[in-house]
Parts: sequence; C-alpha cells; structure tokens
Amino acid sequence: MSEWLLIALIAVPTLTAVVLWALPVVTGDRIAALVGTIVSGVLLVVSFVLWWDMRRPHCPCTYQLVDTYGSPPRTVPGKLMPDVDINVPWIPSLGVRFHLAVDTISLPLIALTALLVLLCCVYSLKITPRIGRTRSLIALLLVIETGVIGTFAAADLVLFFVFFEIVLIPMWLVIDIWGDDHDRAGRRRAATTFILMTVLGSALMLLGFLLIHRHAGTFDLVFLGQHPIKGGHGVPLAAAILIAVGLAVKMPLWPLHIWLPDAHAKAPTVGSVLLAGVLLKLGSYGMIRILLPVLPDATATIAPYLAGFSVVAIIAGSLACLAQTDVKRLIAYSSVGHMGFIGLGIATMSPEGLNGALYANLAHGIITGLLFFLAGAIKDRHDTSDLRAIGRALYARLPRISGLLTYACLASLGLPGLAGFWGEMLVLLGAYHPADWLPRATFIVLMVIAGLGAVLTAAYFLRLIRELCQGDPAENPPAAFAVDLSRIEFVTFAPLVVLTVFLGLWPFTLLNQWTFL
Amino acid sequence: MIATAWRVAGVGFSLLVVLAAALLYGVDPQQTMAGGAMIGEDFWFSYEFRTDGLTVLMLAIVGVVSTCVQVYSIGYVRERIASYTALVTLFTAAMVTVVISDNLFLLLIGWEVMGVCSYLLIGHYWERRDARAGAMKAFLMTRLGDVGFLFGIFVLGVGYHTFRISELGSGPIEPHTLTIGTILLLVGVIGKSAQVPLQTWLPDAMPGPSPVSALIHAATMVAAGVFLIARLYNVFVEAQTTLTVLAVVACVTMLFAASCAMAAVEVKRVLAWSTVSQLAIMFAGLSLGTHDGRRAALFQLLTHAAFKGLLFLCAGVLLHQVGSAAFVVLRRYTRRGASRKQLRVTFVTMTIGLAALAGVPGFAGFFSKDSVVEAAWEQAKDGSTVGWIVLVSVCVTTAMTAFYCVRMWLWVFFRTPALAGAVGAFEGDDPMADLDEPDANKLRDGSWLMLAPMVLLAIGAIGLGYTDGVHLNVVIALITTVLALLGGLAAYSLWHRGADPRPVVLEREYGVDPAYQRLFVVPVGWLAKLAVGNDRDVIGAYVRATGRAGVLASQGFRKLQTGNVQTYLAAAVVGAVALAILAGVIGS
Amino acid sequence: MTLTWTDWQAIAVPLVLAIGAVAVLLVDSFWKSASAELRHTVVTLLTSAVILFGLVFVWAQRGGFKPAFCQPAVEGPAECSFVFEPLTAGLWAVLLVGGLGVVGLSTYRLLASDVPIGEYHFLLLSALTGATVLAGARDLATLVIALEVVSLPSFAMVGLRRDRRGSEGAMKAFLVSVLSTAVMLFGVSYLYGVTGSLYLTTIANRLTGLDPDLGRVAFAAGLFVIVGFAFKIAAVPFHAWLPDTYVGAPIEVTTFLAVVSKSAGVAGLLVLVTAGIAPDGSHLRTVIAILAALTMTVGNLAALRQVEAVRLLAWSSIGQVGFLLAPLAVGDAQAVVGYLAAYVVVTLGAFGAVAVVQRHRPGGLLTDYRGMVRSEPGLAAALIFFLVVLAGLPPGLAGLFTKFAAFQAVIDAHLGWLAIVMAINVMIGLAVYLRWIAELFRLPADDPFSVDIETPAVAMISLCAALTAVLSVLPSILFALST
Amino acid sequence: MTTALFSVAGAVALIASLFVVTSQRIVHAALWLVVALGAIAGCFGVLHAEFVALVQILVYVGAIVVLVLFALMLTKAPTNPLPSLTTGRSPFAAVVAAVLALILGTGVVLAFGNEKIKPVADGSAQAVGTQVFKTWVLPFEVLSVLLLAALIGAIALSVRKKED
Amino acid sequence: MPLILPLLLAVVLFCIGVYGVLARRNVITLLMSFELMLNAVNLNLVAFDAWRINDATGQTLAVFVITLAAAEIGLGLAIVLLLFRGHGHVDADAARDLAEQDELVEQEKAT
Repeated sequence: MSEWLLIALIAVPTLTAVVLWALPVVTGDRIAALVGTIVSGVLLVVSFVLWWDMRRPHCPCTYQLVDTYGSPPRTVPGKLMPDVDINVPWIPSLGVRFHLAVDTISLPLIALTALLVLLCCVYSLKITPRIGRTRSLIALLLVIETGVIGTFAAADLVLFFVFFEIVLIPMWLVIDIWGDDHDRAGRRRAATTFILMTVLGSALMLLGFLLIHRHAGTFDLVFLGQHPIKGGHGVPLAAAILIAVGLAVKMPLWPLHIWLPDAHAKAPTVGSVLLAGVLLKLGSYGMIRILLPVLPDATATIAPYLAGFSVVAIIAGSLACLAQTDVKRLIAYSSVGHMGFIGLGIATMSPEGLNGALYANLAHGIITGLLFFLAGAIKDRHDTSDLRAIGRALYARLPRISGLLTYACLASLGLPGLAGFWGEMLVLLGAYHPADWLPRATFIVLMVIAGLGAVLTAAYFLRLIRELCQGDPAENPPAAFAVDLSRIEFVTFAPLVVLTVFLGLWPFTLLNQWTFL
Repeated sequence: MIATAWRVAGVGFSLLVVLAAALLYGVDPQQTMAGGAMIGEDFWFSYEFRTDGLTVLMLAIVGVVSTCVQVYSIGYVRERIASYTALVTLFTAAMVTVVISDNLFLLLIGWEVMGVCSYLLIGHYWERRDARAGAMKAFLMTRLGDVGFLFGIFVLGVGYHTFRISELGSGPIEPHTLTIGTILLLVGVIGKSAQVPLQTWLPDAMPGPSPVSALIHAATMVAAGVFLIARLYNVFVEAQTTLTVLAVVACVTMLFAASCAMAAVEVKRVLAWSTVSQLAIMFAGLSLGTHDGRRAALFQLLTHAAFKGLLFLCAGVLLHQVGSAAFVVLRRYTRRGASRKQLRVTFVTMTIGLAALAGVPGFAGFFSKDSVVEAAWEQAKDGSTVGWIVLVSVCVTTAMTAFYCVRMWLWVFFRTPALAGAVGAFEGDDPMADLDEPDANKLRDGSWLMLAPMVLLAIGAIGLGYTDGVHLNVVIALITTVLALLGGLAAYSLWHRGADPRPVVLEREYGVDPAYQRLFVVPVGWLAKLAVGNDRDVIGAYVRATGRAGVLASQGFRKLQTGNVQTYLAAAVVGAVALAILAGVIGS
Repeated sequence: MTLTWTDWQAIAVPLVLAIGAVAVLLVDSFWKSASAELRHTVVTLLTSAVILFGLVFVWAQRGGFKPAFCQPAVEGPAECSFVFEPLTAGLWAVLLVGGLGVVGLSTYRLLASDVPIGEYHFLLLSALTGATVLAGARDLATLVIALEVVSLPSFAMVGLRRDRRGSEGAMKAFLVSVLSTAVMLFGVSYLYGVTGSLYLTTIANRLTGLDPDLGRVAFAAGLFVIVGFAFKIAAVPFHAWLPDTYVGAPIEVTTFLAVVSKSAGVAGLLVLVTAGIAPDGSHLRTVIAILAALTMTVGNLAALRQVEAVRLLAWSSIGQVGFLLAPLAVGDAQAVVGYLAAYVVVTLGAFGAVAVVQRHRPGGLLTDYRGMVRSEPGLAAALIFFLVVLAGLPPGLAGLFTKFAAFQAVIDAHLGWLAIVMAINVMIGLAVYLRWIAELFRLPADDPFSVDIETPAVAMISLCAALTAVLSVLPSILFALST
Repeated sequence: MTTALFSVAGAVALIASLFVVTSQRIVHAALWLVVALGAIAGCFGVLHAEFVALVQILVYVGAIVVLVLFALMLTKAPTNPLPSLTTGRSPFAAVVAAVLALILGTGVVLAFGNEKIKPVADGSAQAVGTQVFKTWVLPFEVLSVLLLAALIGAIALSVRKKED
Repeated sequence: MPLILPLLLAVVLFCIGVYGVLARRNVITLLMSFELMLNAVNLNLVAFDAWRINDATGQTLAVFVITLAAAEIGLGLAIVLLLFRGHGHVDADAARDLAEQDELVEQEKAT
C-alpha cells in the first residue's frame, strides 16, 4: 500500500503533465491550473499519509526512536533508514536498480515540495505570467515536482542522479519562456547559465558516484549506508570532493553560486518559489544523504573546507545583498547566505548541526517561498522589481503586502520564534560542538564569523524594509492599485505564514523526527 | 472599530499580566514544561517555565507599566493603531516570556522578539528619516549583542550540559568556560541595555512614540538585561572576572551617559541618556556580586521603572502638545509660566519624576540609589577595588544626575532671569526667537486617559521608595544628598546666568557614533561593494570568460573550416605526425 | 579451402545484402516501364526486406558464436577471417537498424528527386554489406577492404545528386578517405612486417614481448591504422572534411554517413581494439583516449555557434564520436555498442525531422525552426526529445545512460582526466542543443512554421521516437545488444 | 647483385616520383608516374614477386595511367607548364614530409637495420593463387563487391542528369 | 640484400606522396600522389613477405591493394569529372562552396 503511494507520488505528476500537454489547446488555462492544484493537493495528502504511516510502530525507525531516547549513539548521521522500500533491478549490466525509499529525513522535504507546488498551482489559478501558456507552465511545474520528489526518494545513487537531472530542462524552460518579459536576452542567459553550471556539477557528481561504485561495487544507498567506505584520502576523498562540488553547485555554495541570482531574478514568481524553495534543497539533501553516511572519513577530511566555503557564502551573500537594488535579486542572494548556514551545519557532522541543516532546509523553503511570492506580488503591481523604480513607502501603498514582506524578512533573518531561527541556531550550536574528529578551534572561529553573518543578514533585510516599505509617502505618491492583497494571494500566502509561526514556536514536531540521527 | 478591539485586547492583556503577578505573589516557586526534543547527542531541549519571586516582581513591573502605556496610548496614538497596539502587546508578551522562561532558548525568543518589536515601534513613524535610521540602528546593535548572547548560551549550555536556567550553576564546569560564557552573555546584555560600547542606539531610538520609549526604558527591553543577570546571578557570582568587567562597563557607562545627558538639548534624549546611566547603576549594583548588590539593583529597577516611565509619558504630553521636545522649542512657552499653568498635571508629575531621578531625599530614586551605594560601601569596606570604583562612580553620577535633572527642569519650564543668553544658551542661535511668542493658550494637559497613568506612576515614583522599608545609612544619605545638591546648584547657577555651556565633546557624545559609522558601517559598505564586484568582476568574469572562450573557440573552429580540402589534409597529416611524435615520447 | 555450413551461416547477412544490392540494381535498370513511384516503392520494399532479413537473422542467431573462413594456425587456435559472435550481432543490429532508417527516410517523395533510385539503393546496400563484413572481420585484409566497401559507395552517394555542392562534398570526403586508406595500409604493412601475420588474434599474440625497436615500429603501425579509422569516423584532427561533406550531400545521404558509415568505422575500430591490437595498458589506448578528448571538445565547441541545422548536427556528431571513443579507448565493447545504438536511433530521428523541415525551408537555418512548438507540436516534441537524448538529459534517458556507461567504463579504467574532460563536454554539448531547443520555443518573427508531412516521414520519426522512448525506459536493452 | 639491381630500380622510382610531385606540366607528371610505377614493378621483380610486378604493370601502367590521361583530357588540362600546379604551401608540405620521413626512417632503421632478405625464386604466382583461394577468400569476394560498387558508383556519377 | 633498402625506399616514396598530397593543387595530381603512397605500401608488403614469411601473404595483400587502388581511382576520376562539370576546374583548394558561411551568422545575429 505505502509502496503504491510512493510510486504515485512520483508517477502522478508526470502523467498529469503528459495529459495536460495532450489536451487540446482550447482547454483553458484555468482548467489546467485547477488540475494542477488538485493533483498537487492530492500529492500533499499522500505525502502526509506516508508520513503518518511511518510513525506507526511497524517502522524500524520508530524502534530506533524509542531505543535512542535516553542516550542516542553518536553514529553516522544521515543514513537512510528505509521505511517504504521499492527495489527492482533496472539496468543490471550497469548495476543500476530502481530503488526508492523514504525515511524521516526525506518525507518532510517531500511534503514541502508538494506544498510549494500546490501553492504555485493555486497561485496560477488567478495570477499567471504575462506570456500566457499557463497549461505548459503547470505541466512543467508538475514535472519538476516529479524530479524533486524522486530525488528525495531515491535510494540508488544513479536514480538520485537521474531525478536530479530531470528538473533541469523544465526549470530551464520555465525561466527561458516565462521569465522576466522585459529582458529576453537576460533571461535566456540566466537560464542557460543555470542549466550549464548545474549540468557540469552533476556530471562531476556522477564521477564521484562512479568512483564509489568502483570502490564498493554498488550504487545502493541502503547498503552503502550500512557499509560506509572507510578511508579519508585517495579514491574516497576524490569521490567526496567530486560529489561535494556537484552538490555545491546546486546548493549553491560560494563561489559556485553565480548562476543563482540571475536565475532567481529572471524567473517567474512560481519559478523562483520552486527554485529557491525546493531545488536548492536537492544539494543539501544530497550532502546529508550521500556524503555523510557513505563517505564519512573522506567527508571528515573535506568538512573544514566545506565549512569554510559555507561561511564565506554566508558573509559574501549577505554583503552582496547589502548592495543589491533589485528585490528578487536580493532575496536570491539571501538564499546564498542561508544555504551557507546549511552547508556549515552539514560540515559540522554533528547531530546538532545536521538537525539544524535539516530544519533550516525546511524553514528556508517556506520562508523564501513566501518572500518570492511577495516579491512577485510587488513586481506584478509595479512591473519591475527594481527598488529605485518601485520607490519607497510601500507601507502606505500596499500595507498588507508590505506588512507580510516585513514579516517574511524578519522570519528570514532568523528571528527567534519564527521558523528561520532554529535551523541557524542549531547549526551554530553544531559548529560550537562539532564531531569529535573535526578541528574544533576552526569551527569555533567559523561559528563566530557566521554569527556576524547573521547580523549582516539582519542588516540587509532591514535595509530592504527601509528602502522599500518605509519612507515618506509624499515623495512617492501612491499609485492606484486595485487590491492590496487579493484573495488568491491571501490563500496562497497564508499557509506559509502559518507554517512559519508554527515551526518557529513549536520545533519539536520536526526535531523529534530526526532523533534517530 | 477594529482599532478599539485591539486597544481593549492590549489593555486587557496588560491587566492580565498584572493579575498574574498578583495571583503568583507569595506562591511557592513552580516549574512546568512543554514539548521537548533531543537536539543533539545529549541536549534535551523543551520549553520550560518557572515562577518565583523575581518573576513576580518583574511581572508586576511589566504589567503595570504596560497597562499605563496601553491606556496612555489610547489618548496618544492616532494612526496605525492596530499595528501599534498589537506590537506593544507583543512586546509585553515577549518580556513576559523572558521573565517566566526557565530555558535559555525560550528566553532568547522573548529577548529577540523584544528587539524586533522595539525596531518596529521605533519605526512607527516610518515617514521620518530619523525614525527609520534609529529603528534600524536599534535592531542591528541589539542583534550584534544577541549573537554574543547566543554564543554565551552555547558555551554555558554545553558546559553545564543543560540549557535549563534553574540547572545552570550546578555541576562542574571549567572556570574559563564559565568566564567566557558569562562574558558572552554579558555582550548580549550590554547590547540590550545599551551599555558602553553598544550604547548609541538608545538615544537614537527616541523618534519612536513616547509611550513606547516609556515601555522600552521602564519595564521591558533595557530592563531585560538587568533581569537576566539577576536571574543568572548564581552563575555570574562564580565568574569574578566577568563581574569585574561588568563593574568597569557599568561605571564607565554611568559616567559617560550622565555626561552626555548633561549636554543634551532635547527632553527625550536627556531621558534616554539618563536611562543608560541609571541602568549602569543597576549593573554596578549587580557587579558587586553580593546579595545586597542584587537586591539594590532590583530595587533600583523597580523605582526606575516608575519614574522613568512617568518621565517619558510626560515627555509624550509635551511632544503631543508642543510638537517637539527640544529645549529651544519648549522654552518659547515659558513666558509667564504658560506651560506650567496650561500643563499643570504634567508639570507636577514631571517634577516628581525628575526629583525621583535626581535622588531628592524622600523620593523613590533616592532610596534605591542609596541602597546601591550602601551595598558598594559594604564591599569597599572590605578593601574590594570593585566596591570602591562603584562607590565613587555612583556618587559622581548622583551629582551629574542632579545637574541634568535640574537643568532640564529649569530650562523647560522656567524662563531664565538673564536678559541675554550667555555661552551656549538656546536663544544665542536666533536672537529673534525669544520675541516670536507662540500661542500658549492652545496647550492642554491632555485627556484623562493620558493623565491617569502619569498620576499613577507619579505615586509610584514617590511611594515605591518605601516598599522595602526605610533603613537609611545616614552618612551615605547625607553624602549623596550633598552631592545631588551640588549638582543641582551648579545647574541652577548656570541657568540663572542664562548660560548653558555644552562642551563640544559632550554635545557630540564623545564622537562615538561617527566613529562607529567610520569604523563599521562605511567599511561594510565597501565590503558590500567588494562582494558585488567580486561576483560581477571576478567569479562572474570567469563564468562569462568561459562562455566567451567557448564562443571564441567556436568561431575559431569556424574560421579553420575554410572549405579548402588541402588545409584539412594538411591538418590531418600534421596531426598524425604529432600523434606519432607524442606516441614516440610516450613510448620511450 | 571448402566453405562449411558455418561459414555460410556466418556471412549470410552480408551475402544477402550484396545479392539484394544487385537485385535492386537489376530491378531498377530493367523495369523501365513502371512509373517512378511504383519503381521507387518496389525498390524500397526490396531493400527493406533484405535489411529486415538481416535483422531477423541477427535476432535468431543472437547468442551464437560462429567463426568462419578459418585456417589452422601453426601454433594456437585456428585463425579466422570472420567471426559471428554477440559483439558482431550487436553491431549488426545497430548497422542494420541504421540502414533501415535511412531507407525509410528515402521513401518516395522524401528522397531528392534528382537522385537515381536504383543506384542509390544499390550503393546503400553495398555499403551496408561492407559494414556488416567489417563488424565481423578478424583479419587486416578483410578489415581494410570492407572499410573501403563502406567508404567508396558512400562517396558515390554523396555525389549522386550530381550537382555542384554534392561533387564538392564527394571530392573532399574522397580525398580524405583515400589518404586515410593509404595511411592505414601503410600501418598494416608494418604490422604485417613486424608480426608476419594479418590475423588479428595472431598479431595480438605476437605483439606481446616484442623487441623494443620492433615494438616502436609496431606502435607506429598501430597508430597509423588507428589514424586511418580516425579519418573515417572523423576524429579530431582528422575531422575537417565531415561538416563540408554533410552539408554538401543530400540529407538522406548525410543521414547515411552519420549513421551507417560512422557506425561502421566505430565497429572496425572496436574490433581492432578488442581483438588485441591495442591491449590493455598499451599506449595506443592512450592515443585513442587523447583522440576522444580532442574530438569531443572540438566537436562540441565548434557546434556551439553553428547556425545551420545540418552543420550543427555534423559537428555534434563529431562530439558524439568523441564520447564513443572514450569507452572504446578502454575496450568496453558493451558501452560502445550501447552508445552507438542510442546514437543511431536518435540521429536518424533528428535527421528525419531536419529533412522534413528542409524540404519546406531549404535554407536549413536554425532560425527556420522558430515557433515550431506552436505550429507543429508533434514534430517539435519529437525533435526536442531527440536533441535531449543527444544531450544526455532526462527525459532522454537512453542518452543519459549511454553516457553514463561511457563514464563508468572510463572511471573503471582509472582514466580520471578523460572523465573530467567528458564531464565538461556534457556541459558544452548541452549548450549546443539548448540553442536549438530554444529556437523551437521562440516566437517566429514572420510567418509561422508549418509543414505537410507525408506518412512515411511521420512513421519514420514516430518510430524513432517510440524506439528512443522504449530505450529510455529500459536502457538495459542497449547494453544487452552485445552480450 | 640483387642489391645493385634493386638500388638502380629504386633510384629510378625515387627520381621519377619526385618529378611526379614537382613537374609543372601535368601530363609530364602523369608520364613520370608511369616511369615510377614501372620502376617499382622492377623492384618487385628483383624481390621475386613477379606476379605482383606483372599485375602492377598491367593494372597501373596499363589501366590506371590511361584512365588518368583520359581524365586529364576530359578536364581540359593544359599541356604547357603551369606554375600554379604547386601551391604556396609546398615548403610547409616539404617540411612535414621530411619530418615524417625522418621519424619513419629512424624507426625503420633501428628496427630492421641488420636484417637481410633472401628472396626465393620459385614462382610467386602459384603461391599467390594458393593464398587467394585458400586463405583470403573472404577479402577477395568482398573486393569483388567493392569493384562492382565502385564501377556502378562511377557510372552513376558520370551519367548526366536527365534534364541536361 | 639488406631489408632496409626497400623499406627506406617505401618510406621515401610514402613521404613524397604525402608531399604531393599537400603541395599539389589539381585533384588528378593528388590522385597520382596517392598512387605513390599505395605503392610504398606494396613495396613494404612485398619486402616483408620476402624477408621472413615467404608464404606470399604479403604479395596477396599487395595484389589486393593494387585492385583497391584501381577501384578508388575509378571512382575518384568519376568524382573529378563531376567536380569539373560543376565548377569548371579541378583544383582541390578552390572548391569552397561548403565552407562556413559567415553571412549566415550575421543574419542570425540580426534577428
């Protein structure tokens, strides 16, 4: 039963996309959006059913939870503890199997994906890019959903790679076709840079996978998790570096982040939401799922460097935000900083840091999704996302939207009590208290720098609020907007707002998922 | 309608806090918890709450001040009522969270939510540039401190293997870990309570609505620092080094802030600096590391909440009626005591508040300050350097406080007898300003909604001094009174001569703010440009260069495709020869 | 010698192909009374029947191992000129499918009208004969001659339109080919001199443990042979003739060159490498690896700014050959055949789509494809699918997994540097195909694109797309071809 | 004796082939080619490969060169000296050829410098025949396909289009 | 007789052929140069045959090569004639219709 649900999670979106494409053109865009909404809504429900199902006592991870309640062992974290497990041979001659499995690390991310796609579809019911062709847009979103969920559910390295790559072309099309309609060359360049850098990264990652295969003779993550590859130099190190680089492009870590600002800034609203909310998570998820459990020793070797680059990403991303003049670009750069925190958390290799990274993954998806929705709302109303062109005093013109923007900014800068805090806090705690085999002094220095980065994060978000929301309304006469916050926007944003508060005030639901670490 | 609902809810919540304090009074300390998760190998984390005497005291302060502020705001705030009231309520709630929390992270939630609320409330008048800048500065500086605070939590929490406040201080811990942890916590406290060197945000936060200033200065945000050290006193007491640092910081701050207040020319700014200075006195008391010191500090906190809240509310009336709280504007209404007469209640209550602040015997501030001095004397007697430093500093500060209180009182409400302004006097800039008589008849004392809280707090500013029972050390009382008198006299004589000498150093507040601007803000701007430039011109350039190289290579290959088959053949033969040579090299 | 039954079985397919070639020629020459259409149909059917026989035969015999034309050797096992084994079967399947595709692409009214039908199909079948022999050849004489049997008819086909462009293309291809034959034969003569045999197995045996001086000559000889093949498959720097010839030839012939001719070259090289001319650890493999790196890089880079569809495909096919050479350099026949199979099917489809478009827009520019997703969604979807497979991204899993197998082969052979070059080339290659795909999605500047597509073309392209889709879902078929 | 004979024939072949690639009259080049091929046939004879020598003379001198001469006539090749026959790339070509010769020559000398050959005199025709029909049946047959295909191809290319 | 003699002759002939291929312009002269190269091959084959094996394999292959050369020349000359018909000359380096067309690139940039 659960197996079929998992299969459905992956197959249904793509099949729906195919059906949508096959429908005659006269089928309205609204209907397409409606279909997308229903399908992704069903997927959300399914993912929650799977999650609930996992918490029942038949699951091995639950035993784990009970066992480790008192004194959890400091084992290799991130290891796949398959709950729902589908394992059939696919290409025997290459050693590739169609192996899907989910556990408590992947299911929340799957649910997040389903949620964000659902919201994007709901949003598209009323608000669509000017270029039209909503039907194809919805279909592509669904294909992206397949790729992302598949990546989160893959238990075979090659399958992971395949799903990882599925996302690329749809996302490229989304940016290239529906992107910023004032700058055709720019959006094409952005889309192409995005896809080319990612492809190069994933090709390198594939090399790493193949090195693992040469070394261990299998691509199976469950097996590899139980029999990690020992040794921190030579082939395992090369594999770890290649995989880390490949995932770092996606994540993206400084200095491989250069595709991100353009891609986010030029993408349509729903594209930005998915790109930031979900796609970046593929990189961090891959690190947690593959690097740590499969190549623990090699990861320990590169962890300080990974942490170093992450911290540079935090600082450089925040600094770059301080000098941005474009809302979407600024939010995009803020993702660089936030993903830097996640990278730092992973690099600590400690339960705290990993908990933090996982938590920050989800929180960043929700908050940045909200931010991009809001930026899209502002952009729709002004036909530009340039701060100077929009003018100041948005509090006077669009009080609700700008109020929500302030809220989202505060959440994003890691305000305690909102979702962004726990991730960052746990990451910093992890950096203070990294795994035993890591150089603690280095990590403490990095923690301090990352802490300063948190201040910079606050600085640029406050700057954004000051430049955009506050200001003398007399200087920027209010334009006539039909609505401040339309109903569909309200419906779309509300779940994210509520989740931000919930995750901020009640982190235990999620944190308890990962105590088996 | 909605606004009214919000107001009712706000006042109701504040009253609820008061009620809670009343109900909890005298009840045995209790602890509860909610939720929970392992966040690491051996860290259990859940929301833990506790109630004890300190909690009740703080709840009472917070509740009362918050109620006053909420009620006062009904008359004061006219626009954006919903967000204002909601934020004030949230502010109160955050402070309540801090007060009742028994977990460092839960405490941090309240701690930082207060920061955000203060940011948003200071920026309530976001049309004004100074409000925007002040709000941002307030948040960033406190955030900087909070990062230190967070690290302090890590150090102590990991050191003690718990994040539960009531369990801290028990169990073995390395001394230097303790010192580092407490000093890091101190950083957060310094940021929140605007102590040197993170003091500059508080004076700049004055563009916010006056009731908010009252809330921030009297009961919530800045007091939270004092509360925290009081809460973690058993930990801090262990760390002597930290206490010494605290003492030094406190003493420097109280003198620094008092001297700044002596040169400030705006009522709210004077009050702001005085808050910094008064807080420093509390910290000084805490830094003594004795039970008496803690008690004195909390006593000071209590009285200060009353009179400083009162003073800000009074300043709010001035602002409301006159439209400005600058001395130079207020002075125009002093002819024939116009402002005194028109704003009778305000004048009286403000006088009471200033008297309490200046430490006039009989008023609350007098007793609380004396208790700090007394505690310091107890220490100093035993030869403690810290004790001596605190003692001297507080005494000097007493004189300075009296000076600026009297100065303000006189310049704001009384016309100087001198015919022409002397050094630095306010009319000096504009000789005709004195003749430009504004219409003082329009001044009103404000509605009862605003006056009632002021009266309530005025009563507190007198009466709270006696709550602890009067046990005066006569010598100390005498000395401080004399010192206050000296300060007051100096202010009076200057006023009498129409002179208000304001040394440039003090007027610029020692140039700290511009220095910070130059040291931090400007370099960060440069770095930001550098980061963007780096992305655009270095990393981006590599990416672009890769693309361009690809295009150029492609064009190069196109050029090679001449259509001349013999060049193709030549290339092939040369290639073969090259391969042969290469192979020869490899082979040999 | 007497030919045994096994010998006949082994060479049945080339034999039937050759006979079919003659039959086609005769039908066309002596049945002048029939209308052009009827004649074309009959010829097409006949050719297809012959090729289909080959495919059926391969399917029936897929597991067999049949050495033929054997000679008892002085020492060791018998020396054979020809072997039918799983590898041969796989290569034949690829070659025959490619040939069949080209025939399908050359059906009535699709083939340029000024191409003589009989001769065209005769030459096609002759070349296919040579290609099939090549895939099974195990001695140098057969190898060289079979390669010529593939080449010469191909060049004749290039010029078969007998126009200015065709003749120029044929001339270039011919000159390069003759030079390559000369170079290869020169190498063969030295190999013969050093080892005293023309049989690959014997040569491989005798190459081990040679005197260093002789070894150097043997190495140069092997190099020359490989260079000869490199000419044929247009490995850089022996590639320059290819784009010109592809552009000059009729598009069906271009397809033939890209599919059958090239596959035959790869097949020959694969036979050489796996049969032991370049054994594991030989520097010849390094040379092939260098060639692979050069070829894929130059091919993909040069394709980056092309504006003509055929020329882009020409350069990209050079790039693809680079990828093919990578597993070849490590002697992984399974990966090579798999790659080749996917490449053949997809190239057929892509050229089919281009052929359809070219007949309406003879310019053949990429800009002609603008707006195709709107006006011709089916054709556009198929073309995009083919391009995506060539790029090796999902949903083109056939392309992805064949590239994957190439990577795996290279990694398992510890050729890290080549793997990195390949990774970079995946990116460049993607950039190439994305440009084209982007044109399909762009709104047309002038009149929207629309074509009337005949049934054969639709069938051809759909078949290719369907086959690619099947191979994408079950990539294991690709790798089962040669085992 | 054989050495001397071979040297003479070789020298003739060498000189003639040099003229083939340098002569400015294209017809002269063709005629020099006859000389060169004949001389090489002589070399084959010296090496006692009489059958090959005969085939050489028959096919090359008899057929190919005549074909070439026809082609020259059909393409209206001039008989007067034509300096443009050699392109400006000739020095480069010479260098490439020289380097190649140097490498190959060195390799060959190192490898086979001390070897002697003693050609056996008995009829090579029989041996070749045996080989062709005993061992090399397959290439021989394939060669027939090649010849047929080349022939048909040449015809197909040479036939003028209908509309012409 | 030293083996090196025919081998060196073959090398030199081959290189002369290479020179001819690169230096000559007329396609027919190119074909002549190819013949020289193929003859070098034959010389090698015959010499090696005589040197070591003497089973006439080399000679057989030489005969094959001669045949092959004949086939090549036959087709080649047909192509040459075709070229002449189209272009009016038979210069290998002058037939450049199929070179990369720069104006197409410009055209594409314009749109």
